[in-house]
Amino acid sequence: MDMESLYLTVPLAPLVGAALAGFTCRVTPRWFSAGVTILGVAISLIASLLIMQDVLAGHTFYGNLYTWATSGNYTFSIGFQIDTLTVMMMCVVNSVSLLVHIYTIGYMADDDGFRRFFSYISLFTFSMLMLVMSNNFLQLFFGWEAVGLVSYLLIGFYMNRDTAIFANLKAFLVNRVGDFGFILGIGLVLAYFGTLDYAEVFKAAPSLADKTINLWGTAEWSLMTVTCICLFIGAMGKSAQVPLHVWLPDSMEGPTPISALIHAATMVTAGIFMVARCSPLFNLSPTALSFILIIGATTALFMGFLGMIQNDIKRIVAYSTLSQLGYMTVALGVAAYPIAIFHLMTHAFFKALLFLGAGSVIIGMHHDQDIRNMGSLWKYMPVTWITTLIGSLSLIAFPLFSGFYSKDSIIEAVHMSHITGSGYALFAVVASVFVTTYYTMRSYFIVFHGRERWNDAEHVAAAHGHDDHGHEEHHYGLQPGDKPHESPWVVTLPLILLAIPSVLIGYYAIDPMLYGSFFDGVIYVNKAIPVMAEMKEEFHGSLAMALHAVQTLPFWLMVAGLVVTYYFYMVKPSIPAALAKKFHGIYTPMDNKYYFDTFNMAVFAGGARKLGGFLNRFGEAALIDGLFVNGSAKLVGVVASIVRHFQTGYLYQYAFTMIIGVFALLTLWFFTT
Amino acid sequence: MNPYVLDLITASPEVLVLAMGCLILILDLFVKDPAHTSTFVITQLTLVGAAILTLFTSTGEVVYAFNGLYVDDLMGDLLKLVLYLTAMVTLFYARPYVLQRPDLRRGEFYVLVLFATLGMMVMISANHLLTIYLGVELLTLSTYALIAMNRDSVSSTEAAMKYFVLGALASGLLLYGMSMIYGATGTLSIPEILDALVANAANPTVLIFGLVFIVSGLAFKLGVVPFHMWVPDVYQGAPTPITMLIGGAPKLAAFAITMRLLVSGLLLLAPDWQGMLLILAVLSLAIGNLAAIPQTNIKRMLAYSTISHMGFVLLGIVVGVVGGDARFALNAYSSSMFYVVSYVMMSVAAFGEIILLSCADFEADRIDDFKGLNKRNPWFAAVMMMIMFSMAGVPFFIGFFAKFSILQAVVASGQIGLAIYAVLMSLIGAFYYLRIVKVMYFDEPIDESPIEAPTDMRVLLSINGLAIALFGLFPQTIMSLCAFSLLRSL
Amino acid sequence: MLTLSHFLVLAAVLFGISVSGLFLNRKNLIILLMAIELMLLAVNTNFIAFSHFLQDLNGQVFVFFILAVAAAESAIGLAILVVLFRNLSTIHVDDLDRMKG
Amino acid sequence: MSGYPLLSLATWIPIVAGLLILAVGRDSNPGLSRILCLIGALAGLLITFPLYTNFDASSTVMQFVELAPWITRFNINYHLGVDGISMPFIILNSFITLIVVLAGWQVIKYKVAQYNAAFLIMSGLFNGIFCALDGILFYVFFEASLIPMYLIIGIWGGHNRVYAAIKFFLYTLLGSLLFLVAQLYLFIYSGGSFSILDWHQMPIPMGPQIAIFMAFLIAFAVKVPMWPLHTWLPDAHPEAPTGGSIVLAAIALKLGAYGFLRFSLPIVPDASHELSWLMITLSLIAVVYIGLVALVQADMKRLVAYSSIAHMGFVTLGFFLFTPVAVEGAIVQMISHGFVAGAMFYCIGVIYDRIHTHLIADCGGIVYKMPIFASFALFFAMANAGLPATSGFVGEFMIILGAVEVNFWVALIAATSMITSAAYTLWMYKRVYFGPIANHHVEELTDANKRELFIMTVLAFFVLAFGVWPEPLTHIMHTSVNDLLRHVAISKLQ
Amino acid sequence: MDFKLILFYVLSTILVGSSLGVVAARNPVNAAMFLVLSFFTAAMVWMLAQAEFLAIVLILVYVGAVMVLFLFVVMMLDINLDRLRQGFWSYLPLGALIGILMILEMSIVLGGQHFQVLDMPLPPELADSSNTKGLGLLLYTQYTFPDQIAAAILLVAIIAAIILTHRGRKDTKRQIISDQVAVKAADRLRVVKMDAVKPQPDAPAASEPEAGDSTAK
Repeated sequence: MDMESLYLTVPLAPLVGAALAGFTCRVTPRWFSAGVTILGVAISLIASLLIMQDVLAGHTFYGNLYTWATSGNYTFSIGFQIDTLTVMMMCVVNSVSLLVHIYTIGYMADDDGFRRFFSYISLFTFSMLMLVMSNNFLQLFFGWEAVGLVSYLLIGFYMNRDTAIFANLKAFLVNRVGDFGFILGIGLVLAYFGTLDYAEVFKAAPSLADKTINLWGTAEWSLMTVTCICLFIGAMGKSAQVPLHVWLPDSMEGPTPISALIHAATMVTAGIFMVARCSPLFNLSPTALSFILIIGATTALFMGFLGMIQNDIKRIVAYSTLSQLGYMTVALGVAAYPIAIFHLMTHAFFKALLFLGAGSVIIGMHHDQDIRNMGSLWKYMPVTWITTLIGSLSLIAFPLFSGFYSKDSIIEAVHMSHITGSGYALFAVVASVFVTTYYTMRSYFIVFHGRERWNDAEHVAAAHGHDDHGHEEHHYGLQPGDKPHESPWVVTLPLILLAIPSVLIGYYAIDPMLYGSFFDGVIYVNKAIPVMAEMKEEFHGSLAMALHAVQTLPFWLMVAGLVVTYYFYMVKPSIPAALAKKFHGIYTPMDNKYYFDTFNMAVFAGGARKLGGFLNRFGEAALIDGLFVNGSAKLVGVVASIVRHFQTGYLYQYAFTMIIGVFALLTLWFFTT
Repeated sequence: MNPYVLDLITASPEVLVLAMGCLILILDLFVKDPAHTSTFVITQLTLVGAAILTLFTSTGEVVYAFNGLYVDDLMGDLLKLVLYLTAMVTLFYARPYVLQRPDLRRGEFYVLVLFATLGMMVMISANHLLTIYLGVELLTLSTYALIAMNRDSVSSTEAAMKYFVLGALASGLLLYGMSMIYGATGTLSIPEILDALVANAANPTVLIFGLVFIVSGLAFKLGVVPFHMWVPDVYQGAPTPITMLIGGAPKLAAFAITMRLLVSGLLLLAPDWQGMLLILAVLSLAIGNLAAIPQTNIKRMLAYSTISHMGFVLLGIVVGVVGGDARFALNAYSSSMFYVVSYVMMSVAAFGEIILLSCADFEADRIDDFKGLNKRNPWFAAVMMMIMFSMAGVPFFIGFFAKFSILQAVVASGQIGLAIYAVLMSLIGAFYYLRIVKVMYFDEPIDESPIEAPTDMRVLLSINGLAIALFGLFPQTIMSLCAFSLLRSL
Repeated sequence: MLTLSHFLVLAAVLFGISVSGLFLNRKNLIILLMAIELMLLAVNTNFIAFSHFLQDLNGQVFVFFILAVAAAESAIGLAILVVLFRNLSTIHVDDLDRMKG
Repeated sequence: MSGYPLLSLATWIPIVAGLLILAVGRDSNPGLSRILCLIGALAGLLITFPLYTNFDASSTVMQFVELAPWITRFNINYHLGVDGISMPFIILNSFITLIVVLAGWQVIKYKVAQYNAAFLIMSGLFNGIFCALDGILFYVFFEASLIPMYLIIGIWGGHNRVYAAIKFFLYTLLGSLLFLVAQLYLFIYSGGSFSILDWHQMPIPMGPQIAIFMAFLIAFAVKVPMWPLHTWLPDAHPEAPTGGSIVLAAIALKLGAYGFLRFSLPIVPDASHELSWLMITLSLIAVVYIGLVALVQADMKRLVAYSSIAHMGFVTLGFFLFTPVAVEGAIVQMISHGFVAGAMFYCIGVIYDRIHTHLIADCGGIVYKMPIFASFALFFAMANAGLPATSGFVGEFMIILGAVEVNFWVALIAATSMITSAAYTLWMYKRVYFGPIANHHVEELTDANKRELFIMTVLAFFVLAFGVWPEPLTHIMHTSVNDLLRHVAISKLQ
Repeated sequence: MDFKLILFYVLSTILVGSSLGVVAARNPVNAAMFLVLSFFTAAMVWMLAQAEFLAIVLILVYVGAVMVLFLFVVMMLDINLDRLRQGFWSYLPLGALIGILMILEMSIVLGGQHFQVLDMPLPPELADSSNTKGLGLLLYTQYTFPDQIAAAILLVAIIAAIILTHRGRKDTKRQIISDQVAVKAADRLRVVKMDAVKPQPDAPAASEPEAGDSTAK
């Protein structure tokens, strides 16, 4: 088997699996859909690993599969670019996907949409692979929107739940706002580079570095800045950066496995991937980088805050994801693309682990997601407990865990950077360390430790109440007397398998990925922003970095977070509520997610509908149809009825008219000319 | 040979129709058949004979007879042939209607129709003001009688009275105009009038004074605003076959005398009569189309539609001479002629449809009577639809090419604004034609009974409808004939 | 000196009176018919005057035919009037209003 | 090249078949009409295949030309021919006709013969429009095609059908009559030629160019329809039967856009350039304003109708950017819209056949009762929202790319359709298909039957195929579009 | 001012006055009498223009025949004279205005300078010329064709007058053969399909639509 067939196998195997499972979902047994899709993804993973080996041996690939369309001087192709970045993403996507597939067998065991679900996630895998393997912007956009589609389908998986079908529409539309910018960015690329192929664009980029375009009045804008900001707007949508982050928390309406796969590990990082892939362009625009940096820092800090007050186990992880995506964006902003990708990878593993762990808890709690109903689960769900703990430690950047290496590198990179906004970014990312620790460990302590709260009368009643009007939906919460139970092996196995990289991969991968030659020739670093080079000088091995960490502020912030959280939730649980009450001036906006949703619903959704309604009533019905169309018809009708009244039926009037006619003609011809 | 005999040969169609008219009047006394079938057959044969004679006496040249009172040219021959055909078709359509009404079911009906035809023939062949006048009177007197023949109907007699008074007024106007022309040029013969004008022997003021009256009289015959007032009432009140007779063939004759008087005789006054007719045309297009909209009686609606169609015909006539340049005249006049011919074809078919739906004591002249025709008889609904779309000027029907040729003449004369005005008016017009189609196709029938009509009428009406479609696909023949005949005549 | 204009103006006045009669008289159909006769009289006067001043008999021939036709016309007019009267029992011009609009 | 008069056959086979059905079809035997109609439609479709296979994509001249004198008095010729721009539409039209025949197979029970005949005749007339190279021949087909559509809306339409049908007819007639005057002007100006190709070569001063352009504009803008001459469409669609809506959206709207390409651009290029700001403005208004209006529609068909207007706004936008990628994108958008809008209306029709409503409020939760159908519907909805890998994406993408080249802000405003089209389409989808089951009518729904599945599968196939690989489509139009743009770039002023 | 002119003015005055009388008369008999007077004076005016034959014909045909016919009809119809007298004057102003304006306009044109060429005094009478003979010659040679047509017109008038006014006596009973022949079986006997058992006592209403199907007018 030659390599090109192998490349093709990677996306096609999941596609075939998805098609087989999807088109036959009404006739085949459950094991078939699960089996065929898992097989597809497994093949894809194996192929990816083989390719990885090949790529590490130095065999990259850049070529077109077929010509999608030609037009004017442009040729649009579908093709692959196989290099280290691609292959790393392929492996991450495929491995997380495979584990999620397996996990799903357990998680969705009693769901009617079992087969449909498998089809969707395989389709997602295909789309994501197409996205990362693309060698041009067009195909990137294909994958970009295709993952959005599957995300839409999966968030709205429970189609009768109003919140779910609201959330998926919202997710799609917010993503579309991002794509709106993205397609303009692509348009600018095509307009000024004449091609959408990465290689040609990147090659030509330096020559256009100083090109300016005239957008408004006489002000000249740097082409690169405009292009990069447009492209980044796309990334903001997909990677949920403020203010386009609003869809991600709501996307938790989808089943947990896809929250892990799509809304944590892979799809949301597409934006990060894209910016890293386009590093030759972004390097040329410090302005755009600053923009990215500020957006990322804001996301990292302020979304983290929101995580601190959530009670839904998945939403906590979701806000954490937002915050971590902010971290990655910050890394991009300081042109430390490899670090962003590095964090992307570690985050993929530990965040997937956390989500799947949360899912396991949710299974154990019979689809009750409120952490206030949980407690002391460590007794009942040991595997979940341990793996979640590992994930949490990784997330809070506990030294030696993979999260530590990536996140600490980001903080270090920001520290080294001097571009506009880096001061603010440094503050944000450092403060975020504490915040991250707080919400992570808060969730961990409440769920796995403390009192067993699921029997509290209040909550049971609440759960019941929910049950009464929602009995057609999922089973919700534990019945009185039930105990949480550990999940089946198909659920715990992926947890264990994910826990391993969550611990180890940072330690082993940091050297080659950040400071080795792994991304040479793939990701270009701006010579003017020598962050990576400076960091390389200070890097003396993974262990040394961990040891060095204890002397740094972030470490102590993390420790402080741990202590505070322990005190708040294990020692004196009344404090948080009291604080919330005392600082309600801060708490209320946070509880309302800074009013982003309120604002969007009122201004954009409501505004568009109001405007539409106004145009429909006034513009369409009243003005065009009423006044012009029916108005002229009415006018004709009125004139017609007036005209017909001249025909009175009286003979003398007829004769009179004729004579008037003659008289008028006579007068006209004799007395006016 | 005796020149008088030659004259008689040239005018043999008229001779035949006149003689047969008298003969049938006598023969009919001996017809016992209450349906007067033999009278009907002989009348039709007379028309066939006249057609044959017209064809055989046609030389393709302009031949004068009776001391220049009569002219036989290609335009006349063509119009006459259409006239015979129209009269025959009219008689066929009229027959079932007539048979159901005792007042109309008499031999004199056919005689009067023949005399009306003769009147039109005389008009078409007129080369002298007197001949024009006599032709007009023969036609109108016959039609007065025909309308009033349905003598127990208040509407018919009222229509006859109105038509009579207004017709007489119009004759008076025409005569007054003729007297002025006579006074100004000293002659009554059309070619001599032209000669006098060319010789600049006539006083232009007096000429134009007469012209105003002549134009008014012609306008009455064509039925254009403001000399149109008789049209709706007479169309509505007259028995349907008579409406068909009034609405169809006389337009050919009116066109012919317009050509003879204005073009053959008074061409040098073209700027003046074009201006006058332009005003009339513009008014006709507006008022005809507008007033048709609120009508509930289909005959009345068709009357207003006729007014607007005649407005279109006039458009062709008014753009013949542009700034003293008659280059496009032939094109313009032949367009008008084509329009008239196709209008007659459509108009006869439309009234045929009304007769088709009517029965013994049911006139079927309300628009509502066409409701659900598609359910009762899809084929005749389709025929009516073709007629309506043709009248609205939608292709592939002959009405489109009629409007097309007029419009191209208008555009050729450089009067784009006029063309736009005309199309906007025909847009308004399309509304009421669409309404008929709507009533036939979209509404439920009031009366579910199938349509009873004799086979000959069904076949003929079908052929008529198909002709509208076929000549819409291949209008070339008629167009070329019109152009060619005018070329050889004027 | 008697000139052509004398005749023409006389005819015009007659014509005007008769035409005015057509629309001024709203009551009696018979008078309408008479007004028509008057109108033709005016036209005939025109023709005769022209004929005389042009020394051309053709105009008089025309008048001859107009007279004949006018006679026929009044016969038919009166016949229609009679038929109408039988239907309506009136010859009031205002009553002829079945059809309008 | 084939020796057969393929274009004549493509035009007249459906018409003759339609007339035949009218002749032999009886209300008592609807099956016969249906079979005959299917045969006619199939024959019509098959005859168009050689057009594609024998087409020479590298040639700029008209192909499959047929030329015969028709009305010599006015130098009107029966002149047919296709280039890379018009050829796809003939195939599309023949294909859509087949779909429509199948769509009405069991659904139409009243006057089956007339229904089928109307569609076949209309199909033939549409083919005639696309291949006519003589102005009057074009016009004749253009206007005659109003008649069957008028009848289809009026006879088989909803309760407000009469208003809709008459509005449709008069609106369109308004445009076409001015078009006729413009043609006559060109006829006179060119010294007596109605040949479109002659007009293409004819120099015209600026003043007349502007006037002619405006006349063309009104004619085609009504048909497209462009804001503000669009209001007939949202009335016509809800009242038309499913088949009528499909043809209206898939083919009829394309006639106007095609007219721009065949008439406005090449005949009056200078005016087109001069007034491109106007066209772009109107197109952008269509995209934004209509998108917002679509958002609040309560009737599914009205909503899709407005969405059609917005999508056609993209088409006109593409034309008047004068770049190859935009113009080709616009043509692709037209083809794609044929499939997608047709499919959208078909889906609404499937629901309508079952519960006799197309109000959004009367639906809800259909996905539970008709899961397969809902999947197809979602696919088409996504295509309508311009999702990549569906044909709906290709055109919009190319047009936006083309717009960026010309003016960034135009592209920016156009690209808002990415958001609005997704908003109105998916919001409608959400309310109709998702959520709790709305009422007992929905409760009683059954999933799509084999015939419906077949139709949707075929449509979905093309939507997907042209999304994944539009090259076969763009390939055939390259030469013609480039030639057109080269032609348009040369001033006709003397 | 010569005698002819004086005569013309006198006659014209009478003519105009009597024609005004025709138009304004309330009683149709009076109108007819005014018209007779108009014809007489007009005949005399024609004499002034040397149209003797036509003047005679006018009196013979019009006064002798046509006016008699008019009077005959006036007498025959039982006209309500009271109603006829109403409301003449209320419409007068506008109508009269238009009429007078028109007369003025025509007179200005005709009485002006436009007929200068022809505006010579009356040609002298030629002693040996005969107006009647001249007319006769023309009529029977050059104008044969109009003769025939005029004959046809008179024939039409005869036919019209007869078919319009002639009716059989109303009190005689006679067969109308045509009606008997034209009768159809359906007019005499209609087989009404009815259910064997009437569903409701008020069923006759159900057969009404069938009976009334051809009377919808």
